[in-house]
Amino acid sequence: MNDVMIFAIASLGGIGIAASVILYFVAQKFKVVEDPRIDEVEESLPAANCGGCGYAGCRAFAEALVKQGDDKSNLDGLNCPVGGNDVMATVASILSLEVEEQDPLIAVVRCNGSHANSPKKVMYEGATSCAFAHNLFSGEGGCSFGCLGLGDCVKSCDFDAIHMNSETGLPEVNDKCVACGACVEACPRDIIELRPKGKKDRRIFVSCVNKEKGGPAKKNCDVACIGCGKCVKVCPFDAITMENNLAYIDPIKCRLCRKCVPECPTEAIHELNFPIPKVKKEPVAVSQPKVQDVKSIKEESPAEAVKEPKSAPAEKPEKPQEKPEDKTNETN
Amino acid sequence: MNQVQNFTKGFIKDNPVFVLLLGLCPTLAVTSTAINGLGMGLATTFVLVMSNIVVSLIKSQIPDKVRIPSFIVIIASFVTIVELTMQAYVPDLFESLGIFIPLIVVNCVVLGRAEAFASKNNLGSSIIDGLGMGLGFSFALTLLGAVRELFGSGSFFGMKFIPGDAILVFILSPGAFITLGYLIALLNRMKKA
Amino acid sequence: MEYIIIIIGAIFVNNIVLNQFLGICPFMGVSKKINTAVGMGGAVLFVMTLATIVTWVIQNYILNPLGLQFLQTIFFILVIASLVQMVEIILKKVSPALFQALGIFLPLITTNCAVLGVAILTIQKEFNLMEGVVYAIANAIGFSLALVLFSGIREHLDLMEVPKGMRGVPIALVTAGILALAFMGFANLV
Amino acid sequence: MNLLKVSGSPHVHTDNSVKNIMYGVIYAMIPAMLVSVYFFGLDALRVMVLSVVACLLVEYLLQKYVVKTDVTIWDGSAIITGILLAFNVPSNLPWWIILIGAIVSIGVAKTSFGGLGKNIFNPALVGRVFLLISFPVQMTSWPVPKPIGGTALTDAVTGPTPLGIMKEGLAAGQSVQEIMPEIPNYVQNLMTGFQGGSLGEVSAIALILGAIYMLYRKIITWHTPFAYLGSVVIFSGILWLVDPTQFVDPLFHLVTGGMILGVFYMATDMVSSPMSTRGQLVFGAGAGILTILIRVFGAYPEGVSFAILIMNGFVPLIDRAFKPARFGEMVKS
Amino acid sequence: MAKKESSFVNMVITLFVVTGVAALALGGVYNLTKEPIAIAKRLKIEKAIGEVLPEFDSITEFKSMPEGGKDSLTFYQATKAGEPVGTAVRTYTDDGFSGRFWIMVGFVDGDVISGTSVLEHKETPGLGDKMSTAWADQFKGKNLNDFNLKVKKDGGDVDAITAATISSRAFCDATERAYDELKKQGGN
Amino acid sequence: MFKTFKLGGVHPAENKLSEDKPIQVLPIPKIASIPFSQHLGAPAKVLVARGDVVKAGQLIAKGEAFISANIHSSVSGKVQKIDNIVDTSGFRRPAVVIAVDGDEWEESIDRSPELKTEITLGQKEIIQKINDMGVVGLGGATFPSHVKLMVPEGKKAEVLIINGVECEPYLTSDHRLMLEKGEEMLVGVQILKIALGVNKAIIGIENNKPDAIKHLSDLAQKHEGIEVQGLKVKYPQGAEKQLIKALINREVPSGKLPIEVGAVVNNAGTAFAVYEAVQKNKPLMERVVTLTGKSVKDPGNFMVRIGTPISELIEAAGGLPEDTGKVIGGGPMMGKALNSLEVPVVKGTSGILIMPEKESQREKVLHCIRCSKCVSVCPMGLEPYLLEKLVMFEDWDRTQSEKVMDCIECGSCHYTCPANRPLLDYIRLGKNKVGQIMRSRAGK
Ligand SMILES: Cc1cc2nc3c(=O)[nH]c(=O)nc-3n(C[C@H](O)[C@H](O)[C@H](O)COP(=O)(O)O)c2cc1C
Ligand SMILES: Cc1cc2nc3c(=O)[nH]c(=O)nc-3n(C[C@H](O)[C@H](O)[C@H](O)COP(=O)(O)O)c2cc1C
Ligand SMILES: Cc1cc2nc3c(=O)[nH]c(=O)nc-3n(C[C@H](O)[C@H](O)[C@H](O)COP(=O)(O)O)c2cc1C
Ligand SMILES: Cc1cc2nc3c(=O)[nH]c(=O)nc-3n(C[C@H](O)[C@H](O)[C@H](O)CO)c2cc1C
Ligand code: SF4
Ligand code: SF4
Ligand code: SF4
Ligand code: SF4
Ligand code: FES
Repeated sequence: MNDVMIFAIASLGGIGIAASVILYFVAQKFKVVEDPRIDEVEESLPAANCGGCGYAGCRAFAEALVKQGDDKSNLDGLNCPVGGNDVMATVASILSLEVEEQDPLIAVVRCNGSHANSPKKVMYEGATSCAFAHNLFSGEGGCSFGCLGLGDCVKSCDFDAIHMNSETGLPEVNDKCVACGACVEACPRDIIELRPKGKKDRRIFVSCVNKEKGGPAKKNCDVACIGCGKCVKVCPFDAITMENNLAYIDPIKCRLCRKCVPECPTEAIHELNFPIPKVKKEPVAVSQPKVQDVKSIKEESPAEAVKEPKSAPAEKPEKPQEKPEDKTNETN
Repeated sequence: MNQVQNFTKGFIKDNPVFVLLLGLCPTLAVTSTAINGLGMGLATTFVLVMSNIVVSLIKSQIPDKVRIPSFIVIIASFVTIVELTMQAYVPDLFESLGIFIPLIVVNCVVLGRAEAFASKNNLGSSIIDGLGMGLGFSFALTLLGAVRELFGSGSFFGMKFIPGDAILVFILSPGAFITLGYLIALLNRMKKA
Repeated sequence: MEYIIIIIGAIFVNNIVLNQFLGICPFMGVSKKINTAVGMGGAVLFVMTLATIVTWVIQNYILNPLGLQFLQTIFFILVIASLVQMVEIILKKVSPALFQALGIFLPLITTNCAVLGVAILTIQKEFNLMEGVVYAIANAIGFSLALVLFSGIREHLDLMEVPKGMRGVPIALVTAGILALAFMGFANLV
Repeated sequence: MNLLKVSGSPHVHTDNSVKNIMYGVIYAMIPAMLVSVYFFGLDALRVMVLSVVACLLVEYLLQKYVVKTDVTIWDGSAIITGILLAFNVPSNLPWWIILIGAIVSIGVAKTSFGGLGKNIFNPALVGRVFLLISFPVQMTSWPVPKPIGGTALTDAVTGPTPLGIMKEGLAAGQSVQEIMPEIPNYVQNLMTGFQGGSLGEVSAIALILGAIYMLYRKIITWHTPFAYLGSVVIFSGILWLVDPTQFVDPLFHLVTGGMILGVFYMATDMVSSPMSTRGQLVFGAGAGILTILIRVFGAYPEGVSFAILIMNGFVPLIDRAFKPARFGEMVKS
Repeated sequence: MAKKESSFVNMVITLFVVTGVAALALGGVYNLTKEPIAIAKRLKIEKAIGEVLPEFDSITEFKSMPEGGKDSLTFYQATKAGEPVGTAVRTYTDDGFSGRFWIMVGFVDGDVISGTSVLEHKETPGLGDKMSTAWADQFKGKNLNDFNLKVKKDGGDVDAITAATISSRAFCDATERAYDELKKQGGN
Repeated sequence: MFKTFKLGGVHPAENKLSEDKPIQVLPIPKIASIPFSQHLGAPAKVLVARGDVVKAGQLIAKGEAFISANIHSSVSGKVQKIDNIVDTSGFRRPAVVIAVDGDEWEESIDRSPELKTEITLGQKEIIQKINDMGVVGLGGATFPSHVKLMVPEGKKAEVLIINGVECEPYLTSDHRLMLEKGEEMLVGVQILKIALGVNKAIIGIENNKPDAIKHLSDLAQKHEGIEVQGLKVKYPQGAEKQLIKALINREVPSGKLPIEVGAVVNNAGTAFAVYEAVQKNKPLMERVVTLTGKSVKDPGNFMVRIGTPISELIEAAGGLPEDTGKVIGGGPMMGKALNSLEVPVVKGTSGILIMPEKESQREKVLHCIRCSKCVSVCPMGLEPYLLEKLVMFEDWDRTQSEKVMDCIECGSCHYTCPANRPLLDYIRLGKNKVGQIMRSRAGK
C-alpha cells in the first residue's frame, strides 16, 4: 500500500466518521417528534388531493385519520371516496383499527329537463358558468330549479366522470365517478346527489328537484315532479317522502321494488340498470322504450342510456297501458 | 412486473428524462452532439448499474439513518472510477463532458434508483433496472443530441452533410431547452395516439 | 472591480441556469409558484454559500496537501449531503417558521447539481476564499433570479389556456429557452 | 319574433375590436414600408411579402392541423408580426432564413403558447433574436440603401450600421471623436433614411409618423415610449458626461438602430407588456437601461431587441408588483 | 435478512466501513490509472507540439511569466539530432469571447510561425470555435517581422473569422504574447 | 366649469331618444302584480289574503326587518291570488296579484295638485313617514330610504348630494322629472336636509341636460343651501362614489359607505317621492318609467302604477317592434335583461329599453389581448381582465385580495373590451362567491 491509499482511507474514513458522529449528535440534540404513522397513512392514500374527504389534501386527511384513530379509536365519518373501502382498510390496519364497510356512492343527476322536455323560452348569452347564470335568471327553459346546462359540474370533476350530452343539454355521469362530491358542490342548483351505487349498479330516484306546485312546474317542463303523491302511496317501504311538492326517495329505505316507477304520471322517477322487462307482444313497459331508443343513439353504458326517456316522445306509451305492467316489473 | 417490462420501462413509459424529468442538467448541457449525449448516457449507465449492484448486495447491512450517505458514497466512488478511467482512455470525450461527469453523482436518476429500487429488490432485478433506466437515459440524451446536432451543425454523429453553417441556436443553450420542450410535446402526443 | 465582474458574470452573462445548465431540476420543479420559488432561492443561497466555504477549505487544506485531488467528488458530495441534513435538523428545531419556509426545499438541494457544481467550479477557477464566497452568492442570486422570473411566467401561464400538447413541462421548457435566448444579449458584458 | 335574449349587463359595446386595433397598427406602418421600398427597392418588398405570407401560412397550418383551433389568421396580428420581422432584418436576407424566422416567431413564440394574447414574449423579436444568433453573418451584413431613382437595384454593396461602426471603432481603441467623421450627417440620414440598416430602422420620420397615428387612435399610450426614451437619454447621458471620448451622446442612441422602431412598435405590443400605467413606466425604463447596457458594454452593437425580450420576461412580476391606482387610495379621506 | 438497527455504533461503523472500502477501491483505481492519465496528457501536448513544429526527437521544457500576465507560458524547445528545430509556446489570452483560452504556437527561425493549434477553449461552437479549423492556416509561414498580427478591421493582416472578430482578435493576442515572450527569452 | 371624477370612465352613445317627451300618465292596468320584494333587503311580510278588497295606497305588506320597506297597493280591487310570478329578477317570486276595480284611493292621501312648501314635521317624524310610505331609493339599488337617512352613531352627515346625473344612455325619467316636478323635488331636498341635519345640498346633473341644469338653478334661487352643479358627460358619473369624488373631491374608502366622508347620496326621483310621502302622505305606488329603444315607434316617459305589466307600457309606446332581441329593465349599461314581457313595473324600474336583435347580439368572445383598456376605464382602479381569469380558475383568495368587492358593476370594462370578454359576468360571479366566503368566515 502506498501513501495515497493510506491518506485516502484515513481522510475519507475520517470524514465519514466525523459526519456520522456530528449528524448523530445534532439529530439527538435537535430532535423533533412527529408521528411516523402520518407518513405511512399518507402513503397509502391515493394522493389525488381532491378534497373529497373534506380535508385540504391527502396529507391533512392523514393527520386527521391518525388523530381520530387515537382519540376515538374508530374512523367513523372519515372516508376517502377515491380509494374506497380498500384504502380505508389499509389505513385502519396501519392504525390497527377496524372499519365499517361503506356502500360505494355515485353521483346522480336529478334533472331531466332536456331540450326536448323543457324547450327554450329565452336565449342565454354570456359567461359559460352555471353559477353566474343561476344568479341571473331562472334558466332558458323557465324552470328555476332545473339544470342550466353550462357544465360547472363537468369542469369541477377531476376524474373525467361527468360529461355534457349535447343532445339533451344535461350532464351524464359514467362509471369513472369516485363520488368525490366535487360536482355536488359545484352545482348551484343542488341537482346532483351522491347516492349508493346499489346492487348491480341499480338505482331508483326522482329525477327532478322542482319545488313548485304541479301547474307551474309542468308548464316549464314535461317531466317535472308535480307533487301528486302517487308514488308515496304506492311505496310499500315508506321510502318516499313529499316535501315542497317534491318527492324524494330515501336510498337507504328503498328496496328497489320499482312499484313507484310506473306510477309517476310524468315519468319523473328513473330506474337505472334494471333488465328490460320481458314483454309479450306490445311495447308497454315504461323502461323499455327508454333503453331502446337511447341505445340506438348512444353507446354501451346502460347507466348513461336510461337517462333520456323522452328524447323520442312519439314512442312514449300511453299512460293507461303502463298500469297492467306493474306485476311484470315486480317479477323481474 | 416481469423482467422484460422492468427493462423496457425506462425507454418510454418511465423515461427518466422525457417523463420523470430527472437529470436534466447533463441532458441539456452535453447534448450539443449525439456522440456527447451517448457518452454521457453510457457513463451514467455504468454508474447506475454498478451502484445498483452494490446497493442491492449490501442493503441489509446498512442502518436506515445512514442509508442515504452510504448510498451517496457508493455512487460517488463509481463516479470517480468513471472519471479516472475516462481521463485515462478517452480524454477528449472527458474534456467535452467537463464538469458534468462528476455531477453524475447528484443526478437524481442514480440516487433515485438506488433508493427506490435497488434497496428493495434483489440483485438480478436491480441490474436489469439499472440497465434499463441507464439505457433509457442514454437513449434520451442521444436522441436530443442527434436532433440538436442535425439542426445546429447539419451533421449526424459527426458526419457533416450540409456544407457551411446550420441553425446555430440549436447547439447553444436556448436550443437545448426548446428542443427538449418540443421532443416531450411530441412524445406526449405519440403516447396518446 | 474583480468582484463586480464575478457578480455580473455569474448573474447575467453566465447565468447558472440559463447558460451553465446547473440546477435545472429544481428550476423546472419548484417554479410553479412565486412564493415557493423565493423560498427555494433563499435555501439555495444559504446552502451554496456554506457549502462553497466548507469545500474550499477541504480542497485547500486536505486534498491538495495530501495529493488526493481525485477524491474531490466523493468528498464534496459527502460534505454537502451532511451539511444539508444538519441544517435541516437544526432548522427544524431552532426556527420552525424558517423551516416551514425553507425546509421542504432542503432535501431537494442535496441532489441539486448547482451546489456541487459551484463548489467544483470555484476550485477549477482557482478562486481564493473570498472570491469563492462572492462567486457562490452571485450564482445563488443568479439562480434565484432565473427561478423567480420563471415562476412569475409560469403562474401567468397557469391563467392562460395553453394548447393541450404544450401544457406543463413542454411550454415551460420553451419559455426557458426563449428566456435563455433573451439572456444571450448579455453575452460578453464583462 | 325570435327568442328574447338574456344576459348580464352591460348590453352595449364599443365599436372597438381586436381587428380594428391590429389593422390600425398595420396602417401606421405603411409610411415606413413605403420608405423601405424606396430605399432598398424591390428587395425590401420581397422580404416583407415573404415574411408576411410565411407568418400567415405558418399560423394557418398550425391552427388548422396541429392545435386544431379556429383559424384566426386574418385578425391582423400575424400580419404585424410578419411586417415587424421583415423590418428587423436586412433586405438581402435569403428566403429560407425568413421562413425560419416566421416559423420561430409564429410557431415557437406565439402558437405554442396558445396564440394571440397568450404569448409571453414578443413573437417578432423572438424571431429576430433567434435569427441573429443563428445566422450572425447573414443578419449583420446590411445593404447600403440606394434610392429608387439611383442605379441598379441588385447592387450588393453592404456596409455597417452606425452602431456597428461605433462599436468596432471603440473596440479598436479609437475615441468617439475619431469615429464620428465616419458617420457624417447621421441624424439627418437616419431621419430620412439614407443609412445602412434593417428595413424598418432606416427612416425615423416615417416611423414617428405612424407612431403619432397610433397615439391619436389610442392604440398605444405614451407611457412605455416615454419611459423608454427617457431612461435611454438619462442613462446614456450620464455615461456621456462621465467620459465623452468613450461614450456617445444620447442623441446618437436615440436615432440609431432599432430604437424608434422598438420603442413605438415593439415595446408597446400590448400582449407582452404590463397592464398598469405604472407597470408600463417601469417596463419602459428597464428596457431603456438594458438597451444602453447591452449597446455600450455587451457584445452586440444593438440592444433593443434583447432589452425588450428580457423585460417581457419580467412582465408577470411587474404586473404583480405594480397595480393601477385604486379608487379610495389616492386621497386620504 | 433483518435490517441493521440504527444505533450509534452501527451507524458510525457502517459509514466508516463504506467510506473506507470506497477509499481503498478508489486508491486502487487511482494507482492503476495514474500512468495512463499522465500518458494521455503528455500525448496531447506532444500531439499539439507535433502539429505546430516540424519533426523533432527531443524536447526541453521551461516556463516563463509574461509581464502583466495572469499565468505563465510554457516553452517547448524542440531539437532533432541535437539541432534546434523550433520552439512551441503554450500561450493564452484573456480576451476570448468567453474568457481565457489556450493555444499552442510554433515558431521556427525566431520569427516565423510554423503552426498553431487550439488546446482548450470555451468559445461558441459554430462561431469562435472555427479558430481550430482551416482558418488558422493563414498564420502558417508568416514572418512576424513583416506580418501585422492584427485583424484587418484593426488595420492588421489577419482575416477575421466571419462574425467572430472577438475570437480572432484574441487569437492574435495569444500569438502576440507568445512571440513577445519568446523574443524576451532570446529567440530560439 | 363641469366637474368630473378622475379614474377611468367611458362615453357610450347617449341615445336619449325620449328626452323631449313630457311625462304621460299611463292608464291603470286591469291586473296588477305587486311583488313583496322590490327593495334591497328582506322581503316585506304580506298582510292581505286572497279575496280581500284593497284600496290604492293601502299597506299590503310590511317591512319588518331593519333593512326592508313597506309595500302598498297601487290600485283598488280584489286580491286574486298570492303566487309566484316572474319579476325583474328573472326568477319566479311571490307577489300579490290584484284584479283592478275602479280607482279608489285611501282617504289620507292628499291628491290635490298644489305645491306644499311648508315643512311641518321634525326629523324623527320625517324618517318615520318615509318608512311608512315605503320610499326606497329610485336610483337603481332600491335601498330603503329611511335606513339611509338614519346616520349611524359616531358619524356625521355634512352634505346631501342629489343624484340627477342619469348617466345611463337612453334613460330620461329623472331628466323629465327634474324639468316637470322641479319645485316639488326641491321641497323634497329640503325635507331630506332636515332628516339628515345638514344645511347643504348639491344637485349634480350631467351637462347633456342643460335645460334641467338651468331650470333647477333658477328654482334653487328660492331655496337656501341648495346648489346645482353641472357635470361632465362621462359614464358612470352617477355612481355614488364617483359622484362624491366629482362634487366634493372626497374618496369613499374601499368597503365603506359614503357617510364615512360625510356625504349621503339620493336620487332625484327619490327626492320627489319623499316630497309626496311627507307633504302629501302618498306612498310610493307609482313612478316615472322611460320606455325607449331604437325601433320603438313612440318612445316616451310614463307615470306608471307599480305592478303594471310592462307589456301594457310597450303597447302605449306603439307595440313591440318586430326586430326585438332583448328587453331590458333599466339602462343598457346596468339594466337587467328580462325573460318575460309580463314582468311588472316595480319601484326600481327606471326604464324599459327594447333593443333590436342586431344590437343585442353579443360578439364572438376572443382571447384577451392584454390591451389594458379595461384597466384604464375602470372607475375603481381594478384590473378586470385579471379578476375574470382568477374567477374562471376559482382562485377566490386572490380574487378577494385583488379587491373584487370594490367593483361597482358599472360595466365599463365589459363595454370597452375589444376582445368582447364577458368580464362583468365573471366579476359578478366572483363578487358573489367571495361575498359568500367572507360571510361564512365572519360567521365562524
Ligand atoms: C451566443 C453568441 C456567441 C458568440 N460567440 C462568439 C465567439 O465565440 N467568438 C466571437 O468572436 N464572437 C462571438 N459572437 C459574436 C459577437 O457577439 C460579435 O457579434 C462579433 O464577434 C463581432 O462581429 P463581427 O465579427 O461580425 O465583426 C457571439 C455571439 C453570440 C450571440
Ligand atoms: C348592506 C347595505 C347596507 C347599507 N347601509 C347603509 C347605511 O347604513 N347608511 C346609508 O346611508 N346607506 C347605506 N347603504 C346604501 C349605500 O350607501 C348605497 O346608497 C346603496 O347601496 C345604493 O347605492 P348604488 O345605487 O350606488 O348601488 C347600504 C347598502 C347596503 C348594500
Ligand atoms: C354604475 C352606476 C351608475 C349609476 N348611475 C346613476 C344615475 O345615473 N343616476 C342615479 O340617480 N343613480 C345612479 N346610480 C346609483 C347611485 O350610485 C346611488 O345609488 C343613488 O344615487 C343613491 O340614491 P337612491 O338611494 O336615492 O337611489 C348609479 C350607480 C352605479 C353603480
Ligand atoms: C401596438 C401594437 C404593437 C405590436 N407589436 C408587435 C410586435 O412587436 N411584434 C409582434 O410580433 N407583434 C406585435 N403586435 C401584434 C400582436 O400583438 C402580436 O402578434 C401578439 O403578441 C401575438 O400574440 C403588436 C400589436 C399592437 C397592437
Ligand atoms: S362525477 Fe362528481 S362525484 Fe363523481 S367523480 Fe366527478 S365530480 Fe366527483
Ligand atoms: S347539473 Fe348543475 S352544475 Fe351541472 S350543468 Fe346542470 S346546473 Fe350546471
Ligand atoms: S364593472 Fe367593476 S371592474 Fe368593471 S369597470 Fe366597472 S367597477 Fe371596474
Ligand atoms: S379590455 Fe379585454 S382584451 Fe383588453 S385587457 Fe381587458 S379583458 Fe383583455
Ligand atoms: S439539478 Fe442538475 S441534474 Fe437535476
